[in-house]
Amino acid sequence: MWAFALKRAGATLVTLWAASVIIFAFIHVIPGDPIYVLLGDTATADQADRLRTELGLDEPIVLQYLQWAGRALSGDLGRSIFFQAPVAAVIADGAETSILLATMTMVWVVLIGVPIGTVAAMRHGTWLDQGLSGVAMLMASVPTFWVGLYLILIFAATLGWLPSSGYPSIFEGGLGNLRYLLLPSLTLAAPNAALILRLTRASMLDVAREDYVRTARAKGIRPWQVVTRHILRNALLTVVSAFGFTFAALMSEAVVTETVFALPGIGRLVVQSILRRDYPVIQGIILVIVVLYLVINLLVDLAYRFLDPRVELQ
Amino acid sequence: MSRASITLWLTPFLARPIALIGLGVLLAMVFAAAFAPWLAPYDPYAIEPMARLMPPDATHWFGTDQFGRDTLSRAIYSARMALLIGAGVVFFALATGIPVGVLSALFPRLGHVLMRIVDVLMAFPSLLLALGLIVILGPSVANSIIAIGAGYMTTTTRIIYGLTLRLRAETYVEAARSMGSGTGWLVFKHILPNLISPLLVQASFVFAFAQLGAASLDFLGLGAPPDIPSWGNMLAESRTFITRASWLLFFPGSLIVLTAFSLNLVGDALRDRLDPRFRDVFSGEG
Amino acid sequence: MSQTILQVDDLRTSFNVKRSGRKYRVQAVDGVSLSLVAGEVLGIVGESGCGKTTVGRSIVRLVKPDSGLIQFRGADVIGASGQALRDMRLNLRMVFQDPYASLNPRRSIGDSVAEAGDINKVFKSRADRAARIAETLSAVGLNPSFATRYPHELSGGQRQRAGIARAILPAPAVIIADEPVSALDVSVQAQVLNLMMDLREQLGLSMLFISHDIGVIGQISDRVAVMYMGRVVELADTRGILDRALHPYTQALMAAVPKPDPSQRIVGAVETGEPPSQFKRPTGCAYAARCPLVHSRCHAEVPALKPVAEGLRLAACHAL
Amino acid sequence: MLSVRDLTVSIGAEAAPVDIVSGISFDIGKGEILGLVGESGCGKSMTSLAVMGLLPQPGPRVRGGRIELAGADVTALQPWQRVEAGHGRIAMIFQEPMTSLNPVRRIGDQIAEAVRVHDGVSGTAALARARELLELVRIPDAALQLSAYPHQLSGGQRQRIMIAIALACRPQVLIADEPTTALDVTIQIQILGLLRDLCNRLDMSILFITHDMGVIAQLADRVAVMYGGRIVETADVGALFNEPRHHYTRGLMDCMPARNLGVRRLPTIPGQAPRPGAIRIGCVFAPRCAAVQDVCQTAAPPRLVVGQGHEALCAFPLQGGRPL
Amino acid sequence: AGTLREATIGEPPPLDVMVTTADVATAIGRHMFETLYAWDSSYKSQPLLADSERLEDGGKTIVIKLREGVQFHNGKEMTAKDVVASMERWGKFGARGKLLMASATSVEATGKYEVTLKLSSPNGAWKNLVSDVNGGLAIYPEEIASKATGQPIEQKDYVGTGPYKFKEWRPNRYVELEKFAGYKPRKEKGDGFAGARVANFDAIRFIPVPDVGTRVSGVQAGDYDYAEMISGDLYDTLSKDKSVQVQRTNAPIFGLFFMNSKEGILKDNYKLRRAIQTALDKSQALRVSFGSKDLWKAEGSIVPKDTPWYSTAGIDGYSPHDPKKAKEMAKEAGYTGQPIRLLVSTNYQAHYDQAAVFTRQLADAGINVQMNVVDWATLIKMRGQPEQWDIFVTHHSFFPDPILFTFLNASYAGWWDTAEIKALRAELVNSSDQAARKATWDKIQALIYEQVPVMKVGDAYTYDIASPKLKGLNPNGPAFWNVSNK
Ligand SMILES: Nc1ncnc2c1ncn2[C@@H]1O[C@H](COP(=O)(O)OP(=O)(O)OP(=O)(O)O)[C@@H](O)[C@H]1O
Ligand SMILES: Nc1ncnc2c1ncn2[C@@H]1O[C@H](COP(=O)(O)OP(=O)(O)OP(=O)(O)O)[C@@H](O)[C@H]1O
Ligand SMILES: [Mg+2]
Ligand SMILES: [Mg+2]
Repeated sequence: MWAFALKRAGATLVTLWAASVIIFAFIHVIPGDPIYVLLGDTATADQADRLRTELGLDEPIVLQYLQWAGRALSGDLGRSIFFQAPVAAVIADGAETSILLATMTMVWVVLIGVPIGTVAAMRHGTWLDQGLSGVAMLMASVPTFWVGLYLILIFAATLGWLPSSGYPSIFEGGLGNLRYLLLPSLTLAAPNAALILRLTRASMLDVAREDYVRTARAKGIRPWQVVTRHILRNALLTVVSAFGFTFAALMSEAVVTETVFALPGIGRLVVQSILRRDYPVIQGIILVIVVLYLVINLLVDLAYRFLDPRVELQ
Repeated sequence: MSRASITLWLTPFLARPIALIGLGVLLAMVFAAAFAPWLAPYDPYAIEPMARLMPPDATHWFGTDQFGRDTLSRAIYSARMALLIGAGVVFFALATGIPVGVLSALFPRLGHVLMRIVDVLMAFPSLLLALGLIVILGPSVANSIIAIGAGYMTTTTRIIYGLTLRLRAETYVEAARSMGSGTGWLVFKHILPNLISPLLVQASFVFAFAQLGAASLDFLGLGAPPDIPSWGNMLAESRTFITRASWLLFFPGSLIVLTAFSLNLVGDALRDRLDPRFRDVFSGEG
Repeated sequence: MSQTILQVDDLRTSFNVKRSGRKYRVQAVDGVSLSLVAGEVLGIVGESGCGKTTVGRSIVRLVKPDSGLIQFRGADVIGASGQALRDMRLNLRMVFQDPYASLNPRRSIGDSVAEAGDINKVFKSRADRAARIAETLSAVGLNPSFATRYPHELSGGQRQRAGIARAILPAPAVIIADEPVSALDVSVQAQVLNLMMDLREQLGLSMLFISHDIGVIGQISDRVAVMYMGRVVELADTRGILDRALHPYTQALMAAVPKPDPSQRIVGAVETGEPPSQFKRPTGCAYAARCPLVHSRCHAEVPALKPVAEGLRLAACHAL
Repeated sequence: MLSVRDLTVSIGAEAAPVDIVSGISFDIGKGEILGLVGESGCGKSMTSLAVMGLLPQPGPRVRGGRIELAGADVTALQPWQRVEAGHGRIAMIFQEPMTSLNPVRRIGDQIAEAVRVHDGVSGTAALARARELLELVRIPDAALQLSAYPHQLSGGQRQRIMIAIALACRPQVLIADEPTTALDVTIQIQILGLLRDLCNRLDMSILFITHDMGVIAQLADRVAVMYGGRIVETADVGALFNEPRHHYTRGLMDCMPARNLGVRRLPTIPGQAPRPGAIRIGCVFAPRCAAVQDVCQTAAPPRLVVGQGHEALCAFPLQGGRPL
Repeated sequence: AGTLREATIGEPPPLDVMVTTADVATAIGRHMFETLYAWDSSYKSQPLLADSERLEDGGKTIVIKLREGVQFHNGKEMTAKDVVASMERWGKFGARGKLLMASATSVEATGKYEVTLKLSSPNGAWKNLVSDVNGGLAIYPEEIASKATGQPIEQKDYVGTGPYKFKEWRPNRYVELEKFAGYKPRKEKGDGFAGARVANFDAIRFIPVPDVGTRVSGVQAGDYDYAEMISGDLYDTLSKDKSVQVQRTNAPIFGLFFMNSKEGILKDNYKLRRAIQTALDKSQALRVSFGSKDLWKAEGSIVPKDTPWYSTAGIDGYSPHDPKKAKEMAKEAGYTGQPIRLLVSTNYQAHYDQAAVFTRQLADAGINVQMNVVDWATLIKMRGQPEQWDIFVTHHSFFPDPILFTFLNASYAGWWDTAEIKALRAELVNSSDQAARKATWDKIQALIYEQVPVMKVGDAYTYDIASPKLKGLNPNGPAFWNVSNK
């Protein structure tokens, strides 16, 4: 298992390096300039030039990359141009929000997607199945921000049950602050739960056609035992391997959700940083997201290997 | 297409009234896009600041927006943008995904390298990729298409790669190779024809999700230039009026949902029509 | 003696396979030598996974052998290119086991049958092409109108006929038939076997006929090669094998064939042992683990295929 | 032990059903092996699944007839309902040993699961029984193999596991649907030997389904020949092979290569098997029959007794016969 | 008591108010940093850190007496040395420092509490220049100011004299200031930014909430106490909404459409520029971008009414909305339908709305405008490249002295630097006589309507919303001293 993890880690590093080059190149073709964002509209040209030099933004790209990469190797992601603070600290703070949001969302996704998908599959072909699948498809077709805006309007502004926006850290306000993430995580979960629901249903139906399910039925065990012991576990193999995918989708949609709910997460941070051309932060965040993605995929693989004995841990 | 194959394609729809409705909605959309100038009661660009934010009534069925433009007319014209974005994204995703996916599957060494790059790109959240591209290229319809398409290029490539790997192992492909067929022959006579149906399904889903992607970009202010009528723009521009003029959010929002929903329904029906062998290739996908 | 049309010498082919995350090298074909005389049918039998198909695929260049020599009419096959290669491709043709999988569902029967001609540009005109397709379809007992049909409209037997039609257009010299009748029912199997024998006579074809069914092999072939784990363990004329197998493996194989005669029941009377693993190849004779005649030498030394007993028979066994 | 009467399995709409098995009847006595042979698609598997109560849902359904297990009517019951009703002593093994075992569960658990249902024991007792069963089907190192996963076993071993699972049901009747078709002849002969042995030792009845006449000849006591969804001939194995009376059976016998050694051309049955539901009146075999008469095209053939325990579904059987 | 939570329109850049002119930074920074003078609610400069001043040498020497006993957040007392160091940095690196300090010959501490600034020529705007925090002369402790360069100072150096002091900055979350116990308010009553400043809250938290809808619902739901920059169309609704109170600012901002005077089709083509302005109906654009009639005014005078700088010179040309005449004028100007590139960003909805309306109106006059919509950072970069655009859109906040207007700065994009304006500019700066300066300004405004280096859209009054519990809101803009809970 360790050898496997090490090998994967090696491949991950190569991917990371490739990603870092892509990110860096990508970011520096973005037109625009962080200087005026810092100084405001009315700053004078020579004031801007001076600051640009002081921040080292007028050096050749390759040199900037090498410096950045060199420091990144030792764990230093540089300083944010905009915040004048270490990128790592800026990201770490945003990461708390985003990781909690992603986790809560995944919990919803699993809690909603898997059981309902299972029910739909078990009632395959009935109106219940069609209804559930239809609703799922509808959920997958709704723009996230639209859902978010209405949720805020209903549950925060009108009913006042939940906070409308923002998220104070649980380390400062206790676990109760998780209520701030309730609406955002539900918003974010809706389309993804729908996809997992449909995936669960589809793979349950696929597995239900397998010969070994027939074998199980022939033994005389009860239908629900057939489902729980034989169908579900095999069906979840497919579902689990889709989690990596879902995570990437989540990161995309989180950008919008965090903007709508004014959450201090890395999704909003990256959009804002792109808009203000805070290069070190963009680089850092994308790198972190890539790492997270790779880690999640690694976990998915490990889980897969754990669930499926055919894939042995070497 | 022969009559037989037309019926073959239609059966999944006939068997499912709801999919038929989806098809109907899409046809209506195409109709609206094609005949927008005749269908729209007003010029979608005409500004009438004295009649801004009027609620729906007999003259303006969908009300007017903050410029006093007719929401219904803009909604009708937006069908054009929806089709353009959808078709553009599908085209972009396929035009890049097919060559990369097919060639990677046929030439394993090249494929190894290309697919790793695709893997790296997949790690980038697609919306961020799109955002970055838009900021680089500047907001325009074409650039929205490229930016959203870039996200779907990777997934499409993966699917095509997977399908082609399977097709490559088919006995009939092997038979053709044993007769000395070149890559071109394989691709055009054996692989592409067999990719058509799964790609049609993939296309319908990409088409659907491109709508949502475009709406998100519009929401973030980085989509098509805001004067161009598109449902996403209409939503984004009017989102502050959620309490003041809710019709401005309701109509375009519903149209996005309806379109994406219909496309998903159609995609679903098409998928059921497909050879079950291809089922699980999609199961990683939305 | 008539002229050798296809000669295979010491052919070795291996694959990299991944099992449970570990890489293995499977020696699918491990030094096979064969020769096919013009007009003859050489049968190859053996257990599943013993390398029969791989021999066939190596000959038509679907896999690249590690080493060895393949000659068609005295010319090298493995290294051929250009016109020589095209020539060989038209002359060395394959019929596949699964009549369902071997035809592209999206191409008409006519297009599939004419494929070799299209690829190698042998048709003079559209009319010529249509004529050749019709002629070939008739030759395999299909109505020429089948040319415009699609595979899903055909029965299994008809598809296999189409598969054979594809192999014989334009006239090849050698057909490599990889279990062409295994997927068919007995009654259909008989029709297809008859067809192949007819074609052999009419067209003077030579055939490498691969099967795991001794009954079918006995019916169609002149000589038989018995393979075990990538090697030929016995090679003899068909009657010889059927009447008196020499190699212990051939004997076991023959003994295990269920005879369609209730009065000759063998069930419970034969012990055949477990099949070997593809991944752990034993040193020495691969059959040693199952062999009743095994002795110490068998574990140490790979037996060579050598002439034994009467006439032209060859076998690879230390005990003979 | 098992008695099937007029079993009809259909697909398609309720109003316009297509019969894929039409009105077949057979009995299997205690300790007897009944071979069911027929070409691909003639309805063998559908028959066996119907008998087991395992027809896939939605899809084919039993439209008529009666299935009795040791005198009890089990026609409409699924296996678990049979177990509940106390008629669960019937089991089945399938053609594909590779896919018929759950890949993610240990084989010990998979056997023990069946033991639990049928013996009402659990935990170690069930596992102990599972071990016994493995020994019964002659798996070496049975104790060790309990914790193996299916993919770690060879095809022959897996088919033995399938048999062990079936035996865990302490079946009076075992249905085997082409259990050896996917195996090499050398393994096939061992599995056949095992089945014969178990049948003798446990006094089990077996419905053995295959399309291989050789296998039938080696194993069955009696044989039913199926064609186009009907049983066209039933006989003791010796009688069937020596004196086939239905024209179809005769044709099958003749076209086997093993019976034609040295013959230049194999005899064949012209034409091809009908699609299910394609022939609704007359004899299903009429279009291919060498001895076809006008009446065969229009009237359903009678079931005639043609010898001791030997019946044929033919108006004009070889050597004649008399009505039932 | 307690914490006041304000929803800001975005994350602020570093709070070094001397170098940045970003509004968000100013709004936070003014609670920490103070200037020598400050504007009252009618935008007159009143002493804040200064006590009194004395002009000598015909206005060329300015002697400022400082308040005694003013404490920095670090406990040190503020003296003339700190002011001198701050002035020096401001002159060198401050965003608006050049305007005053370019003509400075010396700055000296002429006493513990006295600073003397010597200028080469008098500067009539000096008091206004040192009254604004935005890019202005905030007083930092000497040791910090003297070290500081053009780079924004670091957070640990956020040391000022204001009623609130810096507590922490959680990037992406909030900036928090806390009450400064050592603050001694002035005796005068608080008025605008001037007078006594009393910190009633223990802390203020500035939380970035970019989406305006979220800001509104946040205040309605009680998650924020105050939210700035709400869209005009919600004004009427929110005015009636019991769950919020609205606070309109007392000084307008105004949109500006800059013409490229350096390159392209509009360079020196005053006739065409006037044709463009003739085609426009600015009230339409204002209505679309600001909604409620209470929030905007189609005002041709560049400085609003009721101020000393109000002028009617040239304002006939402000918003004639005469497409026919515009067409003719354009034709005379030799215009034949060439595309005119309008650079605008969507970061400010109003910019975009106004551009869209104008584009439409110009199309009616046969003037072909092509909008190039980019994001703000791109716009700022592009507007520096004269070959990229013909018109770009921005806005200007109110300033009580025209000297600070960007269009008077020849190096500001647009580059209006004709001989005429050069002369008038010098006149405006180098005089300290108010009447003479007003006369110059009239001439400048007339010139603006003649040469059209820039078009003013109109006056817009932004408004903020607050929890109904708050009282004492500042009409000059968000400033939370003297604000308390009811
Ligand atoms: N493309 C391949 N990649 C990896 N391994 C292969 C490949 N083709 C064949 N093998 C392996 O080589 C060995 C021989 O295979 P081959 O198909 O030649 O056997 P065969 O005798 O034709 O068997 P069967 O009777 O089952 O068709 C097997 O172990 C098989 O797993
Ligand atoms: N789920 C189903 N729905 C509809 N038709 C079916 C279904 N399953 C099988 N059939 C049809 O029923 C007929 C009988 O099938 P069955 O599987 O019983 O044949 P078989 O005799 O077992 O054939 P084989 O030897 O190929 O296993 C076939 O024509 C088949 O096409
Ligand atoms: Mg093979
Ligand atoms: Mg079957």
